[in-house]
Amino acid sequence: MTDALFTANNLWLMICTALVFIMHLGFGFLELGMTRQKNAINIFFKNFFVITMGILVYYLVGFNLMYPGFSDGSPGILDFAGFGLSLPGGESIDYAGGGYTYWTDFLFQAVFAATAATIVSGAVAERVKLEGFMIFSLLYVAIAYPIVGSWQWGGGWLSQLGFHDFAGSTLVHSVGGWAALMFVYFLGPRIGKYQDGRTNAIPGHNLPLAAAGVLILWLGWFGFNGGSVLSAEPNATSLVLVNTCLAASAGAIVAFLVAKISFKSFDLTMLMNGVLGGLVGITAGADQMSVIESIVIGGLSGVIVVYGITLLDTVLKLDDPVGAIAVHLICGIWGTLAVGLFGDLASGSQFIYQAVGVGVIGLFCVITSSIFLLITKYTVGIRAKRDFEIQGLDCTEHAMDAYSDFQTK
Amino acid sequence: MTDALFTANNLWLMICTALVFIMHLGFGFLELGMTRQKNAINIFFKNFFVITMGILVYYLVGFNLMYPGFSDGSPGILDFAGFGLSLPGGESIDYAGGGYTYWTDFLFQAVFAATAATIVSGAVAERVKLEGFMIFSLLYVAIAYPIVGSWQWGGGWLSQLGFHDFAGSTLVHSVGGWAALMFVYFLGPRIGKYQDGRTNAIPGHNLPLAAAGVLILWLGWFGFNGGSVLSAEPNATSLVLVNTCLAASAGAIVAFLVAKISFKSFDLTMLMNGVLGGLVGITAGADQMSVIESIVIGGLSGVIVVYGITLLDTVLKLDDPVGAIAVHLICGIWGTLAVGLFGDLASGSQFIYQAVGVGVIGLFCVITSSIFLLITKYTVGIRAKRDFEIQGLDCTEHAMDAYSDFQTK
Amino acid sequence: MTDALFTANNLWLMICTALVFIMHLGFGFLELGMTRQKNAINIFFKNFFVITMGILVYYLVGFNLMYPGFSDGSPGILDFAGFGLSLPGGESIDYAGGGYTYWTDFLFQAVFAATAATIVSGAVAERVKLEGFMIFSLLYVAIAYPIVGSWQWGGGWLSQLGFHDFAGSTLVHSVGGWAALMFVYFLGPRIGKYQDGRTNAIPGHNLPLAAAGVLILWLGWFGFNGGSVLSAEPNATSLVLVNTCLAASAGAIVAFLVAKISFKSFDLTMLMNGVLGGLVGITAGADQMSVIESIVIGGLSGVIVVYGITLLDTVLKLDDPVGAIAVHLICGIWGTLAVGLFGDLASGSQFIYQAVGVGVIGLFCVITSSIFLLITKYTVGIRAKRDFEIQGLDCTEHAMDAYSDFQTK
Amino acid sequence: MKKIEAIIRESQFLKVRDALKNLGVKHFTYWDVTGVGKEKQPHVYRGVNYESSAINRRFISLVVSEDLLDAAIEALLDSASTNEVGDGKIFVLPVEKSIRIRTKESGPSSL
Amino acid sequence: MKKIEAIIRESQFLKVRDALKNLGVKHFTYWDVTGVGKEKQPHVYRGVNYESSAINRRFISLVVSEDLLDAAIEALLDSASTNEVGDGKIFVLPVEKSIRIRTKESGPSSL
Amino acid sequence: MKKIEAIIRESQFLKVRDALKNLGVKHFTYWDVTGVGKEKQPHVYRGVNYESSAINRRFISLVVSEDLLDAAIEALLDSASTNEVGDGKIFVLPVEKSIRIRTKESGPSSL
Ligand SMILES: Nc1ncnc2c1ncn2[C@@H]1O[C@H](COP(=O)(O)OP(=O)(O)O)[C@@H](O)[C@H]1O
Ligand SMILES: Nc1ncnc2c1ncn2[C@@H]1O[C@H](COP(=O)(O)OP(=O)(O)O)[C@@H](O)[C@H]1O
Ligand SMILES: Nc1ncnc2c1ncn2[C@@H]1O[C@H](COP(=O)(O)OP(=O)(O)O)[C@@H](O)[C@H]1O
Repeated sequence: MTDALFTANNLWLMICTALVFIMHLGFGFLELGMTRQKNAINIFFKNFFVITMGILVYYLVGFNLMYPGFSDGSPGILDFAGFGLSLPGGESIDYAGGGYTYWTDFLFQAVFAATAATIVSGAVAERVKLEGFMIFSLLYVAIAYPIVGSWQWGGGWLSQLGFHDFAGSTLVHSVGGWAALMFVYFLGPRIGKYQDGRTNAIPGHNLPLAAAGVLILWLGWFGFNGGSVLSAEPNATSLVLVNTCLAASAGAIVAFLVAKISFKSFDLTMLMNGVLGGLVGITAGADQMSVIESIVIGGLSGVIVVYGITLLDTVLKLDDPVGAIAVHLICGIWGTLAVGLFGDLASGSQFIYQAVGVGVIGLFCVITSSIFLLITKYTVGIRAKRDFEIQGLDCTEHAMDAYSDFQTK
Repeated sequence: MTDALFTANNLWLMICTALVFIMHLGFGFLELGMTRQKNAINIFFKNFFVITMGILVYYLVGFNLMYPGFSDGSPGILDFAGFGLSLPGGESIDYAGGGYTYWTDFLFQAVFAATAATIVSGAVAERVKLEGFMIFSLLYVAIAYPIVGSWQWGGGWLSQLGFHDFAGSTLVHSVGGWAALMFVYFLGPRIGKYQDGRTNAIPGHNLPLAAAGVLILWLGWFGFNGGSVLSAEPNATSLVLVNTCLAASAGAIVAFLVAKISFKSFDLTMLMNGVLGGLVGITAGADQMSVIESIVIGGLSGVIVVYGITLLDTVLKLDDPVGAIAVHLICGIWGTLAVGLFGDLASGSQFIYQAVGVGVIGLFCVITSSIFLLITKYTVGIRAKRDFEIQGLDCTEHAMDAYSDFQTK
Repeated sequence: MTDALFTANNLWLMICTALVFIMHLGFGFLELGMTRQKNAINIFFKNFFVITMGILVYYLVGFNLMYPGFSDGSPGILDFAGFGLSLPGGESIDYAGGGYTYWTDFLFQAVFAATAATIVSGAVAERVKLEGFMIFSLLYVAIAYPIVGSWQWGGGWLSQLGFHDFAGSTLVHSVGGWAALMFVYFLGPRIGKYQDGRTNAIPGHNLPLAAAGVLILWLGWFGFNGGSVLSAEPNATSLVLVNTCLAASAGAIVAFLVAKISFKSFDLTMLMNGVLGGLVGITAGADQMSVIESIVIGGLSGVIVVYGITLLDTVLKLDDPVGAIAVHLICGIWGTLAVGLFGDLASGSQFIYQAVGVGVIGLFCVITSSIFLLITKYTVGIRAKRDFEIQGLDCTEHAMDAYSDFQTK
Repeated sequence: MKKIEAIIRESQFLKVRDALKNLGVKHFTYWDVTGVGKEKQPHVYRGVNYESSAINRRFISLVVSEDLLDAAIEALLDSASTNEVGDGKIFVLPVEKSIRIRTKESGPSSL
Repeated sequence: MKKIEAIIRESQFLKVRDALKNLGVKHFTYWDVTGVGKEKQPHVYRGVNYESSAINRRFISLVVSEDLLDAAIEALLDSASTNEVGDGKIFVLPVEKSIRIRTKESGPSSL
Repeated sequence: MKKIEAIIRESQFLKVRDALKNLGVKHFTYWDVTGVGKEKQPHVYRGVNYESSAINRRFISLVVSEDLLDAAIEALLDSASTNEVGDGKIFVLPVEKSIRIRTKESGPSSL
């Protein structure tokens, strides 16, 4: 390992960190655009809170809970390397085989952690009580996310089992998605969403910005998946990027065609969700798949996301304004299982490992989410007052309008 | 060539790929902002379609049509290396002299290809029939763009002749621009654009987002031109970036001054087009020019783009809502010819090579566009129904509003 | 130094240049969102002017005024290496110890220079006369900014003294901030801002885009601070990024809590300013601080920025629509002084060097700004006509509406 | 024929719409306005607290025949009220003529 | 003097404007409203199909002198009609006074 | 009771609001409209110069009791005027009934 290679590797990871960071703008735009104007300030407030709190909390406890350095023979379930951060010492080039420095490692992981919480943010939009959301997401990023992470990326029991989750279809997206599901279940739907058994559409107020958000998220995925190679190794990174982009493209095309057939219109929101579904779907196995397998996985994600949204929205009556649960949870599960079905690792036993991972993590997330939600509910509360929700959270919680003085000509 | 240098080179190309990718957001914002609100969903639908379809089609046929590996002695006009992609095998470091991997090559080229189709999208906005646009752009990206590309970047006859087009003033921008021109010609103007010999302005609905789009496009050009060095060679890449930025700046300043003198107002749209004109203008020769020559080329692009838009809009009565033809076609031609007039290659014979390239490619694009347009016109049709156009394509084709519930305070 | 390391280093600086470039979109969105709709075109016009003029002028005189290559024994106050740019010759790898090429150096510095002028743009928004702003910012970027820069980064007297300003808390942010302060002082407040001793809020028209601007600025800071290491040295760069992100996060959380306590609402604008304050605050010492010190500096910036804005806005009655003075000037001063209080350099004498730098530069900026403002005032004028200001600068100076045809559904 | 102008809270709009529907009023027109009145809304912007008396309201314009007038007013009063300051107003204006553009028919049947 | 309130399709607006212009009506005021009526518009959002009876309309407010009234109504009826459900309505209201702010003149000459 | 409809310049709005306030008019409603009239505004878009006769205006709707009418008109005329073409118009319409939704009281006391 030369200095130059170390420098190039680390540089790649830093860039990927920046790209994952800017996903928070993507999430922000997506949520903003798919919700109503009266909650626009609230959306961005939540998003800013999640990214800034997320980084701080991950610094304080998350990183050392996720990468505790399980000792040999440890069951690999729970360990903690102490509060805060400190350079481990010695030549940094040895830290991760020359892939990146300690600091890069931390920051890359920190922006990932914040992502999991942001997923929740979208699903609970327009009715969650701000303080409740803050407390829940703090607990979730501080405790639930890093513990799950330690099982696999921290070298714990799941990684020893043989579970494979390249960049986090399960470890990031499903973990966020499970919390979103539980939170939505505890919260109930927005006022007016379901009436007399009917499902009402509550259209978002700024679809162009939502669309921009999706493109920014896709850009961020260059870093999300590309950085998960954990070095800049040319073949691995570039194949991962190709697989990522092909899966996103296939998801988009399939989703819009399925939507066109099912709903008889060129539905931009479904196309957008197809992109995201494809991205989440390929995330677990982007390093294992051939290009053609990536297209298949992405394309099936496009089908899954369209029907997933409809299922949640109109059958299960779980009100998720941005479709976060379908995209992150359902496609995350699909992508994780797909590693057992396609690609270099595909095998019956691999499929079982994947299913075990999905199941155990799901159970853990459901339980911890429920506990945190109960704590939050019976302290500060989780649902905004009825009046506040009707008037909009911007003027009631923030005393501010998003577009004061906006006039039409 | 060390591993480290290979890694750094490939890494640069991957980043440039990401930057070119995000140009699609730039194009989206630009088109969105310069058209009317009633077509906003349609704009982004087209843009999403182009980038996702573009990547898939370029995977399926485009790449192997553009880089068929002409055999020695081949006339270099048309060849095809088969459907899909497969790693050529052997040490990847040999693939392109250590500049990048096979996968990086594909993805970088794929996002370029989609760009050519996006150029068309802007010019035909607000009246094109969605299905017609989809079929045309599919055919164009699958067939016309890669064949032209093979002539030069694929090692075909133009490159053997001595034609020089560094990053695609002609191969990308003019190729897109010719299709835009022909499509606009076949389509006719938007209803209300020309009345009783008068040219009406149809102002866009969101100029701030259009301006944001231009800055994002400029950012993308760091990758578009910077990546076209095809390695991270420090001097070449950094000179290219300097030339690119100086040309864009000069284009902007000159365009706004020309517009101020001609139209007596500080016209932001012209300044924005000046940036884009400067960028397209320098694209063919960014590797050949000294900084001062880049400023001259960019500045002249600024003049050309202002008068070009006016010429097309009010004299030729070609209705191009975003000015794509003036920016991409006219400045693309200018930039290509400029390689024969300025910079290290400047010479009479070089100018002739450049003119031959411009002319033959122009002819080829006009002919293939016309064929594709005729096919499209007599199958699914190219123009939206009169009613649909008047009501807006969002509610008629997409059954959706871009800004439902947007309220003024 | 190998070629590979040189390539990686230079590549990092080029990417950082692109990131600093895109800060101009961040500034644009921030200013746009925090001002009224009737001046939206004007905002972006100023921003486009600043970045394009800035690059050109920095090419013409700025770079060689800032990096004149003071001869040994020179007092290091003023020198000029001539107009334009030319490759210094010799092996480029020697140019800066393999950190970057001559061209990269120029472009990185050029986008920095434009930043200083953009800071002014926000503070004077909604009432400045366009021509006056153009002339002032041209003079400031051409003369004031590079002279100050030469004292420290150009190897002049301040650097010899021992002043430390890593990435420009003072050299960029305060230099911009002082000009903003003086310009605001000369201009006076917007009509309607202060009435009968009362301070009126003039809410911005698009806070979601303002929030997006802040996230884009933060992204840009990865390059602003990361690039100021002037190589891609893994440990230094990654520590700088960690410090930068932690300071921003701490600034945000502290600012919103302070605002919540003081003003009883979850004030998104203050949270956003907390992010920016934290970023400016850590800029001077991002290379010197431990992570915990960065959090402290960022957190205190969060306090400072909230009270700073209130002080300027309601006590000093300096009308700064975007809070540029509090963010860039006050937090810039704080960050610079903090280098004497925290981190590896902290010492009494260091604190004095820092204070000397802050003081002398402040004086110089105040004087040059005043001179340039007087020149501008008595030639083209600095304040827009009363009528123009009331009607809005878009329709009076630009004859254009930002959102023509925007309709509410 | 009379024209009813009702200035109501946006948040009551759905209730009002349904109340009118139940009454058989199938046609009306509305838009968003700013109301200045007794209700004040606290605002904070960049640390400046202020009370704005300019509140978002919805303006409903509805032309009804004489015989429906009282029922429509009743329905509006019921559905638009929250009993808190700021509930709004109803005004009744005379209308001399009403024409349906499509059929050119005029009079009460055109409503 | 009478006030004409016309609720028309946005897509007919240019024709209406020109028709009024030809008639010599140089002044009027308009804004965008939402109309609830017989016309329905199909919508799809994230897979949920729904019909919205809330349609974009343009509201024209125009005060004319008695003698121009019939011609103005005629012009509106002609230019605003597409003969499909949703063409809108015209209402006529009495106006008691009209004043031009600039000159303070009142009566028909101020229109 | 009378309804005053005033179409004014946006830029005069604050003056108008204060003038009404001084008069004791605490309630009114306004929205933004487009006015077609004598005033023209020069526009340039992508190099095409055009004059638009469609100008942004603010529409004030205000119901007052008979005795306040003249004072209110006076106040509006004063505060809305700039003496340049485009100052706008004031129209007065009869109102038959006024009801405050919250209290259901009607008549002048409800204004
Ligand atoms: N005389 C009036 N003319 C026009 N609009 C009025 C008038 N009185 C009230 N309004 C409208 O009704 C709204 C509600 O009035 P407000 O005084 O806040 O409530 P309340 O009727 O409960 O006292 C006001 O914001 C204003 O838009
Ligand atoms: N009585 C009314 N009061 C107020 N607005 C009305 C009334 N009747 C119709 N409108 C307006 O006219 C529009 C067109 O009416 P609609 O029933 O759709 O068409 P048609 O007149 O062809 O039957 C409605 O959307 C509504 O805005
Ligand atoms: N008869 C009318 N009906 C409706 N609106 C009118 C009428 N006359 C004038 N207006 C409104 O008043 C505005 C100002 O009129 P304009 O002719 O420009 O000014 P001035 O009154 O100074 O001649 C117009 O833009 C229009 O909105």
